[in-house]
Amino acid sequence: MRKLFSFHGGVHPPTHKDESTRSPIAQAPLPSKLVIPLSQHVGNRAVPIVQVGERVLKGQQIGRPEGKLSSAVHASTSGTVTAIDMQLVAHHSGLPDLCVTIIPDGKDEWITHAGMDLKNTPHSELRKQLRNAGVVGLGGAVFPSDQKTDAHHHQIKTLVINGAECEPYITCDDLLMRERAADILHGAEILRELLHAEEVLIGIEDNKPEAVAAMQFAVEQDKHDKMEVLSIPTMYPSGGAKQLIRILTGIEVAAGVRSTEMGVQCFNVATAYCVWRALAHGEPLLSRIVTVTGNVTDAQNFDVLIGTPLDELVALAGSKPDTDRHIMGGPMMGVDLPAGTVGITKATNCIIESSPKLFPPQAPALPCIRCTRCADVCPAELQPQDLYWFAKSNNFGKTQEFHLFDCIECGACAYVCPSNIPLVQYYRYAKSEIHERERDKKAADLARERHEYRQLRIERDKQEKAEKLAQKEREAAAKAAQAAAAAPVATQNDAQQKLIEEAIARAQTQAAVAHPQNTEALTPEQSAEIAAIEARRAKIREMATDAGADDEPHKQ
Amino acid sequence: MISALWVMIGISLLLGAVLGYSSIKFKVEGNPLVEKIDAVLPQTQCGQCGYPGCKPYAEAIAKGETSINKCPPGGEEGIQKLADLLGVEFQPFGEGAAPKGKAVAFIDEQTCIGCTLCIQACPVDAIVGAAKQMHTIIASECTGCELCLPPCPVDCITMQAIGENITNWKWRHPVIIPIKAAA
Amino acid sequence: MSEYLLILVGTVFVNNIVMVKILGLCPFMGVSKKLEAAIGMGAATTFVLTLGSGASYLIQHYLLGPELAYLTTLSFIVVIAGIVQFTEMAIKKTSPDMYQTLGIYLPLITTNCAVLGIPLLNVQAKHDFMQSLLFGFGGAVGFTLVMVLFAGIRERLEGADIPSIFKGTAIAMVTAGLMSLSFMGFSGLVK
Amino acid sequence: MLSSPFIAQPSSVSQIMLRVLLALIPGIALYVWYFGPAILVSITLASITALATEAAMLKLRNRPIKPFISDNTALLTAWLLALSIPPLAPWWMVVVGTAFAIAVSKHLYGGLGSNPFNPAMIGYAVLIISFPVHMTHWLTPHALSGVELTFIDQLNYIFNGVLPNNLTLDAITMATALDTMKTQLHLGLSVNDIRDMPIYGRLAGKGSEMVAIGFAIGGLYLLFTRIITWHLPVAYLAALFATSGIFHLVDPQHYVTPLFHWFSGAAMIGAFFILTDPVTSPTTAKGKIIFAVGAGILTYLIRAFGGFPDGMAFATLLMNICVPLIDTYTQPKVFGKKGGGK
Repeated sequence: MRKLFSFHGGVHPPTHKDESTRSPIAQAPLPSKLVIPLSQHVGNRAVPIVQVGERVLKGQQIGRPEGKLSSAVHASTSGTVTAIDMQLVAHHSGLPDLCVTIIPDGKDEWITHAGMDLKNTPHSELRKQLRNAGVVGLGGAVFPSDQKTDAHHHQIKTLVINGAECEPYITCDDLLMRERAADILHGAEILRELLHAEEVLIGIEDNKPEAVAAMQFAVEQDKHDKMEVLSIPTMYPSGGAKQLIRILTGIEVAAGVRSTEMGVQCFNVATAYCVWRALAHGEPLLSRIVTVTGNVTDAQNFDVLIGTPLDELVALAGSKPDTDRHIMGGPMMGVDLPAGTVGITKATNCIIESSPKLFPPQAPALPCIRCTRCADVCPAELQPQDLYWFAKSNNFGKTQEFHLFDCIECGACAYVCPSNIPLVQYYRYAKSEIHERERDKKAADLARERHEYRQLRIERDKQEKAEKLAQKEREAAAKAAQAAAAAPVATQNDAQQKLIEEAIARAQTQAAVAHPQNTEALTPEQSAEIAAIEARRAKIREMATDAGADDEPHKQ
Repeated sequence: MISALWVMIGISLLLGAVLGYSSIKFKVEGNPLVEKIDAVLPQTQCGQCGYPGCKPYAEAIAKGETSINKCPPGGEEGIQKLADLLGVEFQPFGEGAAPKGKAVAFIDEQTCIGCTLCIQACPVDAIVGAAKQMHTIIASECTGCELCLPPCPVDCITMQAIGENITNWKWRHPVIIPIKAAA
Repeated sequence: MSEYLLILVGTVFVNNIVMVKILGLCPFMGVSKKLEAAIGMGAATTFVLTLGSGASYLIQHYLLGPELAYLTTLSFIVVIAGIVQFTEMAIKKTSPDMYQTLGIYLPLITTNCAVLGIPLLNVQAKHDFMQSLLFGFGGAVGFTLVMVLFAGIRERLEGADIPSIFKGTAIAMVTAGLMSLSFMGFSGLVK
Repeated sequence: MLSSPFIAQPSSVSQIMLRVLLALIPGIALYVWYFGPAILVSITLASITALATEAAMLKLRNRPIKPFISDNTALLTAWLLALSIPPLAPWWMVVVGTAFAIAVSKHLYGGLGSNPFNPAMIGYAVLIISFPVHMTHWLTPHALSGVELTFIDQLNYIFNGVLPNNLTLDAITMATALDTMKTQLHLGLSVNDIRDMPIYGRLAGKGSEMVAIGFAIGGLYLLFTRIITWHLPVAYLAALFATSGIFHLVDPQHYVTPLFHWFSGAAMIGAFFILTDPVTSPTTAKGKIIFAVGAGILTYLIRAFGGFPDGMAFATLLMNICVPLIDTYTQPKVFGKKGGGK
């Protein structure tokens, strides 16, 4: 049995997992409409490639990935696109984002799709297929998987498959492992191939014995000799990528360092499953397992189409009337959703129907007494009380000195704080302020560059004009000198006189040859428009002359 | 009495020699401060500080000709950074110089007559267009300095505030649930 | 040897220049807003003071002698001003940042009453050369120690929710008072 | 929009402080047992003053009073101050000390959590410097004085300074064991014959050693319920033991045994209750040890050579000054940046 390591801190919130693991995964019926956001992943938003009114098939790409870090978005079922507009999405801010709304036609008609020959397709092709199939990390980070499978010429020793699922209430990975262990392992095998990893470790918390047994059975049955299922002690946040890597391999991946540089890479079990469906069966990511639990009559897991409105999904589980808020994710890191109409996205692993009884409103916060309980539980080994102290007084330089960006926002500190201080919100506030200042700084540097280049260009133009002028004068002087040599008697002002006459002659010839504007081939309305502009110009010129006359300022 | 004079003259001559020698040895050229101040300024080149751009204002501050609270786009934080850099007291904004929200210029293409006056006025070349052709402003490059508004003869440029969208949304400073009773 | 140690401990802790003898308050209040400024000022003052007390002993002992005693203060100030000017040039050359953050307080070391006070105390206590050097150095180290600690506290108080009328120098004065109260604990430690 | 996390571990500042107050009970009980109920009077007096001052300050600053009054921090400061001054101290001394501690040392800095100095010790320092004489009138334990002052007499003395007819102040009060030790040593007596004096029990002062043991028991309770960590008390007592041990080995006649120092004066209550005030002690493990060792050494120096009988208060205040600096320079390494990555 492999030696396990431990990480600093961690808390033990009540797990509340047994409510939603009693029944198997249920297939959610086709919803009335689908609201599919185009930005469901880290990186650039997908570009819509369908028009309103167009009929789309199930699995047809409706959003093309844009730029290096992006992912595709697909129609979850066949139907007609009724709108591509700004709709409320599942985001902290409660602000709208570009979504594609599809009304399903009930046929659920697949687009033609086929699996790939995994053995001899080059890995770059496989990655392109992952990108076009919209496969992203389903653990919650939604990072495009094609980028993560590229080891950037680092030697990967261990591939970690994350089945820890340490957050309370959430059981979607647990059920997925119990019912579809074989496919997960096939996906893990493909990922191991892509990363050329030597071994695969599957970390599952020991409060999920059935899942451990199912995965163990699948490993033996399909003879995955390079894989090993490890049962790790239940503690929040052991499911964090960095924390799980530390537990299984002892390697501490610092913040800002890519885990591939340390020879490790981590994927969620659901992501491995989707990799298998996308590459072996050519099915893009259209649906995912979502736990619906909390203030509902029968909590369970559903296989839900991406884009299903929240209200309809929650109605399936029998949401009780006294629900006041919907939380996407777990109680420790979840998002307080703005409204019930938002669509389920790739990141939605759990919906908790919250009620004042289930999650009582926080007691008013008292000042921090620096009791360092938060520092004792911080998995990133930071000093949350100092970070809070500097974030509260907007001293962002100091927060960065105390490694603010190492914070994984797991919420363990706020969980144990005896003064009920919303610590994580302070850190998120500080982070977004610092991001904004960095954006401003970049814009300011760009503006300085453009300004300095403009100054340069103006100087250069001035010099060129001066040279041209000087050069012309030299020529004129030389010509004048020749003329003077030819007719020495002409005095200095005669030469000027001759110059002026020449200039007048030249001006007359030019006036003769100038022809009116190119107004021959004009369509009627173009000429009407020009007339209107001419009229307006005239009015302005006469307005300008009036302005000059009675000295009233041109513009208020 | 005389010996007292000798003593004082002796000491001062000695010190004068030491200081003269060290002032030559420790010659410091240039003043690196200007770049540091310029790095803090927001580079909108808007001239609201009374100087034709951020660099001249930085030089003026370095020379001590002007105060540090004349840059509205820099905001209160800009003044705080300048105060820390120069080790002087923080001065709030004078009246009428309070900072406005960030905005971007926008040309109404119906009324633009293509006179290029705004292109010449823009300090960061953020306006695309040519004589008698349509003009438009590159929103990402515009610093919101409003220098293009006055020269426009047909007054077709308006300032549009940058709204809050999902990418530039920020977490709010958490007001601890009403710990401060009403005053 | 133990006598020198006693002088050193005496001047750094027991009768600390700032906290017990209440000398050198203006840089103590002015420069302690930021930690690096305080450290910079402390180092500069230590350099000036050690050199100053050494030089002032030499002047007092060899140049002035008993009959010219009335010149003590005048000559000390001239020497100290010279040393401060030299330090200012050195700092301006070595680290312009420090020169900028210290700003006006660097030339103000000349007027720091501790910098003139310690040589005069040396003369009064009839210290020999080594003792006055140690007394100067100890006094300056005490000054730096207390100022750096005070800067640490003030930086932390930046984030405190202090009533608005007490923000800034007012709370600094209160803190300095309480620090001086704590330093009274040392009284009687060294005769 | 609310930010996660939406659940919290049920714990609150008032619960923690309540546990610390409970941990003080054994010490107080022994105190009453050996020295009579006078201490209870000054504890209640200090508590009332503390709460009144806190309420007044909060009113001045337009802050809601309820959450702050119920967080028991002011109570803890009051109890610690009352326990470190003589039980028969006149009432106005207790009021002045507590009011100064709460108003200036705590609320001037912004209330709970922002004060650099330990309020109880500031109160003690102010009292010992302003009223040195009153601070030496400690009660003699019953066993010694043979005089059983009734509770009414004690009340009578505290509030209007009147003693029952035949008793004089000196008969019922004495200097602390530490103070007597210091004065006798200065008179040139050796430690052995000083220890033979009636006021000394096996370890230190007759009554006060048992009270110290009471506080030690309370402290261990705090340690095991993880309200405080071991770093501060262990490092402090070790430093005190080591320094006094060295001096004792060098010259046993003039320097008392380390155990004497442990169980006399405010060493025990200091180690477990005063130093471990979370607001005014460092937050990093290394910082806590440096802070406690510094306090230990300073306590011994002031006790052995300083002008004050017990150095605990001033040692705490002096080390409180260094806390921000200690915190800045003892920041532990962050996850993944410890080098080696293994």
